Amino acid sequence: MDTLITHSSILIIAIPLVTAFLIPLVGMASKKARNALVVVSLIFVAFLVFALARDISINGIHIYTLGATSPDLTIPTGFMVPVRIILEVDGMSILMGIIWSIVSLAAAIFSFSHIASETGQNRFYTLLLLMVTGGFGMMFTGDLFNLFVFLEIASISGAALIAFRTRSADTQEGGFKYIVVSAIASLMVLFAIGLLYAQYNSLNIGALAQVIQYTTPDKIALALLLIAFTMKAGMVPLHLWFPDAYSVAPASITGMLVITSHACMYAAFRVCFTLYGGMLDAPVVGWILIVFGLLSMFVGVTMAVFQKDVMRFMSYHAISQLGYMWVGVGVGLAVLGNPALLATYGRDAISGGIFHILNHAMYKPLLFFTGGALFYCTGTRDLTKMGGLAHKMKWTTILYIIGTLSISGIPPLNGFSSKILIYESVYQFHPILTITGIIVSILTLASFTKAFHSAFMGAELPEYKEVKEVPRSMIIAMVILAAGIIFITLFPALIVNWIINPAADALIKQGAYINAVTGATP
Amino acid sequence: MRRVIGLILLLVLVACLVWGVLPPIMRDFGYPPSDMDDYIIENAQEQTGSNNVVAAVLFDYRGLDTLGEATILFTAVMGVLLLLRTLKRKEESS
Amino acid sequence: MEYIPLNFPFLAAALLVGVSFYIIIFKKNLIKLIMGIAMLAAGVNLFLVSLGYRAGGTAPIYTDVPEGPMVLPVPQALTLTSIVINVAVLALMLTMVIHIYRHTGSLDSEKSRKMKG
Amino acid sequence: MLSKIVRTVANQLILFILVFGLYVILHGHITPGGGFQGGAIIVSGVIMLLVAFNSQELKKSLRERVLSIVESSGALIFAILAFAGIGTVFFYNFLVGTPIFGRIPDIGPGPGDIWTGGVIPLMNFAVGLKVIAGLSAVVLAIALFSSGEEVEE
Repeated sequence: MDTLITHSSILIIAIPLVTAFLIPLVGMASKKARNALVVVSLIFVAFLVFALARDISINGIHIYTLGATSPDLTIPTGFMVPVRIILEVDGMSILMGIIWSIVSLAAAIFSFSHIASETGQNRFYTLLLLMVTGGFGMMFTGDLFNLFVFLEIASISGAALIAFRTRSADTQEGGFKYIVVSAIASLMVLFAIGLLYAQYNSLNIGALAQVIQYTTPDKIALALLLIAFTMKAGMVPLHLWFPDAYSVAPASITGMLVITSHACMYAAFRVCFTLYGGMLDAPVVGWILIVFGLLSMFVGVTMAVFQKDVMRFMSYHAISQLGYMWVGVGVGLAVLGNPALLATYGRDAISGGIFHILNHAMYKPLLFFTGGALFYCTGTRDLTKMGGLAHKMKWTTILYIIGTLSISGIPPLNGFSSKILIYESVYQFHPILTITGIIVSILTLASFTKAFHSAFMGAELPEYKEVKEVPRSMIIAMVILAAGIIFITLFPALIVNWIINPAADALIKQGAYINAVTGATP
Repeated sequence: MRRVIGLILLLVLVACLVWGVLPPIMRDFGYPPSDMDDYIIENAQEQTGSNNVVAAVLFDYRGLDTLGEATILFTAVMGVLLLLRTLKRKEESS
Repeated sequence: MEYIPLNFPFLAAALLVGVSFYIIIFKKNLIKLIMGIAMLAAGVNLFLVSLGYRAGGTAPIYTDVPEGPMVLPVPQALTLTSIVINVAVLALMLTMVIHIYRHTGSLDSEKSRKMKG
Repeated sequence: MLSKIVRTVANQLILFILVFGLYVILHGHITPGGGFQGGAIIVSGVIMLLVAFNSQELKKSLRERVLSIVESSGALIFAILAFAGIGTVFFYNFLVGTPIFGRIPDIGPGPGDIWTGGVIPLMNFAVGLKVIAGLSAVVLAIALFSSGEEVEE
């Protein structure tokens, strides 16, 4: 067991990868064996993630040096800087890992029925597992160039999966936009890595953070990195591709794409807090994140009101919800240089933002899945053509209600607990932020109620007489996510203490991250 | 109007990049800081047995990058074959 | 060639990146857009590989090498990785453009992007 | 399909391209080159065949299903070689010091020895296999797709 924990971080990345290589071979033989292989590997990965999370909560940051004589040997004997690639998993990374393992498992199970009528399923699951690999790699790596490589894996497989249904032009355009945006973003990241490497001759985040000077090329690199990651996460001035790409993908993939957006957001936080950290001109960067975050919240929700396509409607809400996280963490970043303010409300704001990531990662894929279930049953994504589906699809209706209440922050549900954490802390920074947040929340509730009304309520429409409840595997996938929501709803304090606060501390305490790399020489 | 805004942003970006790589800001070309690379050049033969230091970096020191790179190639091939699949079905059936 | 004025290779890479951004932002043809991204990749790769140059250095391969300093190996490895990645991205992009052309009969990005708003 | 001269020359030339590509792959650890470069050389030969003959003709000898299997196995070999080091650490070069590719060359400039490099030559080979199969499959699929379209209309 100890050996398993020692190697768990690389196994979490490598097991989906090897399974992905195996699937084309296994899939030729038998369909059932392939599906079983997908589920078993993802469940095993989820088990490893939880085991690793427990280990991190006890022993602190997990380090894994690839190719060295011992996993702890971050720096070669008799030398000062790390040479090899180091995986570094701290509280924040493992939080993202937990989210990703749950959502990818749910998405894989959802896909079994959702794409059952399509051709090319072997390649679909191969790409799905490769996307899982890319996501885990982005979250766990401690090396900038490696981050770029895994970012590319996640985005290329994502783009191919968006364009999965080749029969319509929309999917191809969505996929093309996604891959163009990710190619430009990742090349900007690469240029920034080059700028950093040129000055410090290092690629490790911890080693760079130790020596970084915040010179002019560093500022240019920071700008490039932030533009690239916020573009990929769909922040507002660069969000035009976001609904186009997300609305046309198969619903299970849309759920996973939301989490890759979160992974890019995580990378942006990692760059701001860990790579630049104390050297950063924190208030300026923090205010930039806050302003564009507010814009995202507002633009996203106002655009969503006019949408007729159910997936597009939810994509705009995803932009709006991502704004909350930018604002929460941005406030924390703005007061990073001031320990007193950080203690009074900064840390709470960061916790709120991170908690909202966790909540959003549960309810938004759930809502996308219900949208996919509606599409599966009715064959259309147009809300105006639907109606009266509550009579036929009871499970979907109940799950949709849970998701709606959660996203609008109705008190007992989990969306409320993270939003209240953001509102309270952000209010002390600037009241206008909280007021905007509450307005956006109300608009969200209004538009989701409207969508609920037009899809589920009303008389049964004659063209949907034949509609039945969706197949069992789709319901199981949705119930997994709903169970996550209910669990967080019942024990918010537990979650905050065990997972969220360590994650926020991991972002704030830059020194611990650096020490784990440079101080651990045996 | 969009053209003008785009042009201004573009000029700002290019100006920043050009300014950032010119000598007083950026280090001189041909004289890099090289702690990590010197270590690799000195120890590659002994630690990996490979005369080609670039191969040693690719497959040993930064092996995960190369695995990722091979994976990306695999992903792209899978993606291309996935997207071109529909017509193949048609060919088979017709 | 002991000293190269104005960091010329870096400058060339930065200008190449600028030109390719111009193409990406202002050209409407999808094939030209892809060419712009390929140029952007070329600029970034040029920048990366020129980072590793050491004045008077030889290739970092010990087989029958003359004595003297060697250029840095890591940027070369990074560039190789990045080149392969870009080949993969371009292949996928071209496939999608083929599909877009088949569906819409046009390569104009204004015409093909029907879903706005 | 191009003229007979082109086809004959291409038929002869492909052998040399294959040999050169294999040389670049197998000597990746002692001379410039490696799996990706050698694989790309061989794929350029495949593209030459594609230009000289047409895609239908080439499909008879290169089946996509086979290419897909070869690619998956190349990737698997690479991943398994990386996994094999997990007794110590993932990606540990466990063959250094063993009889298989395990010799350590003389430190400093030297003539080079083929039996060096540990897992590096094996990984080069796996990557080469993968690149050849993968890029050929892409090229062939795109060519078939576009020519199939012309045939249909």
